[in-house]
Amino acid sequence: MRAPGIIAAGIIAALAIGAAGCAESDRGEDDEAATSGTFIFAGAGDPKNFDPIFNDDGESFRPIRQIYDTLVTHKPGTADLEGGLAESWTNDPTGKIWTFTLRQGVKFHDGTALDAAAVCANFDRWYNMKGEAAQSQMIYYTDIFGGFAGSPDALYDNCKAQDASTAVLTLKKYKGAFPGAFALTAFSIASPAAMKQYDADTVTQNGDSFSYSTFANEHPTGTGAFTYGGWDKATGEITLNKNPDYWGDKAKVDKMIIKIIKDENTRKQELRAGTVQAIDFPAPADRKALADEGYEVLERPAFNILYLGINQKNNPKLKDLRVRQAIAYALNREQLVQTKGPGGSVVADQFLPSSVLGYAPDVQKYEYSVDKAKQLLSEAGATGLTLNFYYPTEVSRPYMPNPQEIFTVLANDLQAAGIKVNGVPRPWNGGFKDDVQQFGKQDLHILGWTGDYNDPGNFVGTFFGRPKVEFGDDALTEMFTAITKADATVDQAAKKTAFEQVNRDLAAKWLPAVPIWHAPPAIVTTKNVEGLVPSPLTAEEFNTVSITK
Amino acid sequence: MTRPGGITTLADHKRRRIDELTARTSEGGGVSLIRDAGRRLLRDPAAIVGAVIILLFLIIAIFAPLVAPHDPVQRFPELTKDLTVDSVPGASAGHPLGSDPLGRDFASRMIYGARQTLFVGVLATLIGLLFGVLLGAIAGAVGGWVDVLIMRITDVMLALPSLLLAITLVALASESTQWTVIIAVAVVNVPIFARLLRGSMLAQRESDHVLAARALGVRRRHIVTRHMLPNSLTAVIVQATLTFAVAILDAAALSFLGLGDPDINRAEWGLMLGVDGVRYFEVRPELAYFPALAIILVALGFTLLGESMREALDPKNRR
Amino acid sequence: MALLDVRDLSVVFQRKGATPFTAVDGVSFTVEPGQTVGLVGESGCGKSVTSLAIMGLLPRRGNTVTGEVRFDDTDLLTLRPQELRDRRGQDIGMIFQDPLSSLNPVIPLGLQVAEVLERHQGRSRQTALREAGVLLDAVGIPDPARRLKEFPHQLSGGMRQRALIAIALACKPRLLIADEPTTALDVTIQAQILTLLKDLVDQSGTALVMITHDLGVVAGLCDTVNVLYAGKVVERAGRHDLFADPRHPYTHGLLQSVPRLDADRGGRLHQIRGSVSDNIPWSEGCAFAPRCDRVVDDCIGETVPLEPAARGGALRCTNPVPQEVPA
Amino acid sequence: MLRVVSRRLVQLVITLIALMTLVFFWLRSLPGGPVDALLGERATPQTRETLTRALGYDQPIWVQYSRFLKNVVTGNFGNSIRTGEPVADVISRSFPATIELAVAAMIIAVGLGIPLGYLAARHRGRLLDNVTIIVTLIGISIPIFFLGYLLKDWLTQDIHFFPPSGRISTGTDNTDVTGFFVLDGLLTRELDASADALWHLVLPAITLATIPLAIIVRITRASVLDVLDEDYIRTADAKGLRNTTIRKRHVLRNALLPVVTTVGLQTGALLAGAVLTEKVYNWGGLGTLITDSISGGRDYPVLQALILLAAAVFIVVNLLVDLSYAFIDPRVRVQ
Repeated sequence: MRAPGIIAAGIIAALAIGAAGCAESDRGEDDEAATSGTFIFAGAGDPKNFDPIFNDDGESFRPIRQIYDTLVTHKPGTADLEGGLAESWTNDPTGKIWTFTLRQGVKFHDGTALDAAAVCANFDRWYNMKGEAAQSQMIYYTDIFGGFAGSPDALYDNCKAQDASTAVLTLKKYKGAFPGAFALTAFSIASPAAMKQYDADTVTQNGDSFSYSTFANEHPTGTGAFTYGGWDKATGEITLNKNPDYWGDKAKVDKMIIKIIKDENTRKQELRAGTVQAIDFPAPADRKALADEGYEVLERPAFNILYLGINQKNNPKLKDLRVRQAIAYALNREQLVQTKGPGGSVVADQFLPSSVLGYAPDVQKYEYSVDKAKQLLSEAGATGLTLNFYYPTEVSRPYMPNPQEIFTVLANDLQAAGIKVNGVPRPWNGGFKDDVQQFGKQDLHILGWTGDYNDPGNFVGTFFGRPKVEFGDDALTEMFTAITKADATVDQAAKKTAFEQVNRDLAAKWLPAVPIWHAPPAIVTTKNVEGLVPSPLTAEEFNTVSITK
Repeated sequence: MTRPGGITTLADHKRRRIDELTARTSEGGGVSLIRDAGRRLLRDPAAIVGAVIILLFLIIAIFAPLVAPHDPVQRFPELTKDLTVDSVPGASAGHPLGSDPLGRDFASRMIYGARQTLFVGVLATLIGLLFGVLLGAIAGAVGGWVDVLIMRITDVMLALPSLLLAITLVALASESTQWTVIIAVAVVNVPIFARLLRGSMLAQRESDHVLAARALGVRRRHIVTRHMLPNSLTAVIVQATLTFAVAILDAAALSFLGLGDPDINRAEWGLMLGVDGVRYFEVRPELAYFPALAIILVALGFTLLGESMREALDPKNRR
Repeated sequence: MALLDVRDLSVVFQRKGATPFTAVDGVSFTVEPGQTVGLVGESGCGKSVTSLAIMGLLPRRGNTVTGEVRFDDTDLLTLRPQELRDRRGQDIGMIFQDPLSSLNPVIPLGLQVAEVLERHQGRSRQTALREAGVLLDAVGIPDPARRLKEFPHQLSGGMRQRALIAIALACKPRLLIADEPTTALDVTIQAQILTLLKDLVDQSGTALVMITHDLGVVAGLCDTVNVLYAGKVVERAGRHDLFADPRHPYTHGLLQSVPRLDADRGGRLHQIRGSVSDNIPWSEGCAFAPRCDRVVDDCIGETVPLEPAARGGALRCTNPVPQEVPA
Repeated sequence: MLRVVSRRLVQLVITLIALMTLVFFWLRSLPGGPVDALLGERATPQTRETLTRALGYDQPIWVQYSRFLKNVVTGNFGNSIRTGEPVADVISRSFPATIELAVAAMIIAVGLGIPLGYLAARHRGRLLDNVTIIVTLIGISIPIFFLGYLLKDWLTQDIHFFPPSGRISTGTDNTDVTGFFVLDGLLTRELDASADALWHLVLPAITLATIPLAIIVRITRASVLDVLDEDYIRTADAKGLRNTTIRKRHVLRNALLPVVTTVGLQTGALLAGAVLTEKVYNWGGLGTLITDSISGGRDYPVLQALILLAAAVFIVVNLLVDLSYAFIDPRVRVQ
């Protein structure tokens, strides 16, 4: 261990003299002293830009969440709603009209006031966004609000500033996603003045992609606890500065740097080297070791789901519930969780985590049983079944840290039950999503979801609320109707009951997919980081973070 | 050598003695280039070390089912029992190298790894060789615009560093399978073999024995297949030996980049190192060390043999 | 006292794993100041190795040199490498067979000549280059000023050999060893080079060891000739004696195989049977016996000694060619 | 000479156009692609359609191609799918990082490789030679990403001798002048930053240098041995020249010829090694960009431009090698 160091030191000395001839700096402990007051957090990827509405991924949302606020937000560490920019909100009995009472005295980073007009300006901006380039990048908006001005599917009707602190949003019809969806980071409220000044709506197509405005790239302006301090792309550092005028708990550090380190192994090593104080998404394999070494491993409460999707279109045998049940029985999910599940993982028996409204504790569980699987298969006359199992490569998702391993284990289980598996690997962005969600080439596939807000519609509604190529055709009309109906229930208690039934039926009657696990992602920090509250939604706010000496 | 018929005054036993002594000193004359090179190879310790490594590797690859204690893809309950995402069981009774990250017998996977690695290396080399030789032979034999065209194509292919070309090819493949990797690694070598063969054939076209054959009116196809190709082949074989080492290293690099063979059921050293070895490096470094060592050793073996062969065949080294 | 006195020089090549090979096997000869001595034989007979051994230019490893090489009464073989370096180029010059490969392709000709002068005569670069020009002129290279800046590949073969001669004679050595200096050249150029050599040697009184397989060269140049076969001197004689009256069947054969204008047109050229590799070891008799027309029982069995010949010189043969009766 | 250069440049342009066209059509025939890459799990079929229209993928392929060509000729390679920036910006930002790494690696490889190869040749068959041969053989045979991992594990974890990744310590307030951090520090007199950047450079440079170093050592050794066998070295010996003169003037210069070719080829091939090295050390250069644009989201506009750039660099390096020949070898100069 010593020898390579000495050799390397020799080489270094030679390099230093030969290449630069510069004096060797004294690398002491003073480096660390310089970072006091600065919180360095290792992120896992590049953000796209900093205009909330044009983004849909966690790496972009991490800095955006610090710069902006949403009308409604989550209690730290939970998926429960609490007031954000709106101190309170009400919904009329039709469910169409939302009235927000705004917090007083909140200012955007550019000094302009956050008032009802500013809130409505944001809603109007989204609805009236021009150009397919811009519209195509508003993934969350399209999903939640249905469409844009002129579209029959558009949910938005109008937004009125009743007075300076009361904004009234009128929708064309009720949607179960609200009010949870108001907490989506994509729907953060930005300064209308800044957006105007920096041409926020200008999205231009160039080649195979888009250019965003200077607002999105250089002047993101919100009300958040941090102001935007710049993105040094050469070193992959996003700087956020403390907003001294923040309306809520002011940031405890002067500066926060999000250091982009794509490789999970390198993130861990930087943490150990003391160059970053927190890392997101540690490799599941490293969590225990890091905890043993004295780092804080903060597990986020599980708010995701990995499932084995079943496409009923290509192989008629899969239309038979017994065959799908056989698949469920064949999977040794306990063992998968034990051997490959990240710390805190649990076997999933339905498609939403227990913290979400409508979770039913009494669904059919499908305990691992090769015998039952074989028996069901033979009853259904489906012995010797061969299935094409699509799985993604070149990707790692919080709910699916290592798809190839998961596939291998699941395929192994299926083979043991007498189902022949023909594995088809596809690169995540190089055909997997296309093949599975557009063309439905698979019989089986693995995929998952991280929830955006606490609503069953965000889970089961997203997967099974409408006909999807992913699961075959519209054979399960009963399922679509039930979910759509449950989703449209305004009364929360009734909605809960409706979704509990949906979950029971999903497990026992429909089984369009087999839920596998909920696998909580983690954050690891050094011991001297305090106040970091992990969010089940991966939506941490860092104003509470302080660094002790 | 003609019999010295003029010796009249010489006693028979003396004559025999002359014959005997002459035979001893003149051996070494008239031996063909290849036999001569072969003899030099046998005296070269580097070549022997290389050959022994390769032989061992071949034997393990061929007799993997006999050597390996277990099936390389079977998951064992006694291994999965203690397996978690952050700890991989080490050696235990019946599993001398312990488990791999999925509860399979690591020793068996290492042993079967010889087979898969050989498969990838040999196929990648052979495919590259086949197409390269074909293109090179056509270019060298036909000449003219065909030659120019083929050489331009190889120019384009050589315009990217080899691993980068392989990466690009994998990225540009519509599917990712073991074959994507093999073909990507193979294609990289096509221009190398093509140029090698063409160069060698051009050199021979002007050589004495080909000129002689042509002067004798031997048909062109015959000249190419009987005279030019066989002579160029020694260079190709040397290159192929060296290519093998590069091929398995490239395959490992692709796996490391997440662009390799996606089927982790396959026990191939590059895949084992590039995927599990790196991911579980801290959990169980052996998962990296063993395949890495195996790769280094085999690459070393092929490089040693290849370079010794090249040296032995070099006319400069003839004595 | 002889300028160069080679006594019982042997060179044995020993490679790992191979049987040792004796390239030079007890060769002795002397060179008087100003004298020209020839070493003649087929390729592989050890004549070049002999010259390299004298110069101390054999590779450091893989061979053993025994005997004595006395130059000015100093045994060159016992000198330290550095002392030998001081003499090479200064006291002894050497010319090689292939002028192209013997000149450094990437260094201008001028420097290649000048560096000898810098080394041995302590000349500055400028002076040395000026003198190099004079030397090139002296060996008959036209426009030497321009040639100084040129590179070997820009010169013709004859020109290159002239340059090599200029290098070898730059320090006016007392002994020049020329190893097949004309073999690689066109016939017309060969004559020019030989004439040049002869002139220069005569002018400066330099002794010359001429190594060649070409008897024509010997005839025009040498005072004394040593014929080598398989590492041993088989016959030594004055030029006239040798040509007029070769005693060793090998020498005889060599002379017979030179085409002559005065021979019958229909007559076949004489040739020596077999090739150099058809040898028997000297310890088992006469190495030449397998190829010899005059072989007798006594040729086989034990080493044939080199014995002084009556007319001067020496001969190593049990059944020599009978002396021709002068016509 | 000028004719050679201009002919090669024309050839370069033709190669690039051929490559570009090939890549363009190849990319369009692939599944997934930009639309897939631009959309996450949350895309609805509706957004997918809008996006396809917005990107012009509904138009005939030749319309797309002519638009692409027009853009490329004007130096516009489109925008990165991942970051939305112009491709030229993305690449020019990553370029200095890789050049810095490559230069450092080549300094190590050449600076260490040539003397070592020469020494090995001079001590042929002795301990130094044998050790050198074995070590360089291993250097060629070791997967360099694995070597990088080992170095990182040994020298940055238990003992914090080197920083594990990156080009400069996070939060260092360095002024960006040229994008070469070591150089920038010197230019702006921020010597601390310069030293820090240099310190970060060490392990990646060693890793990247491994293969070229091993190859250069071997070629130098072989080349010196070849030259030592040459007739002109014997001539130089016969001249009685001093050993040092022979080595410097006669041996080295001739022995360098094949070494120069090798250095050139290895420089051209560095980008391949950089892909691996940069991934290991989170070095934000072209190599990382290549990996990111493939597995990080099939960023085809960037990938396309990178392929062209790599090809151009490779061809230009080869041209430079050929030109440098002319300076070393007078025989080439004349032709």
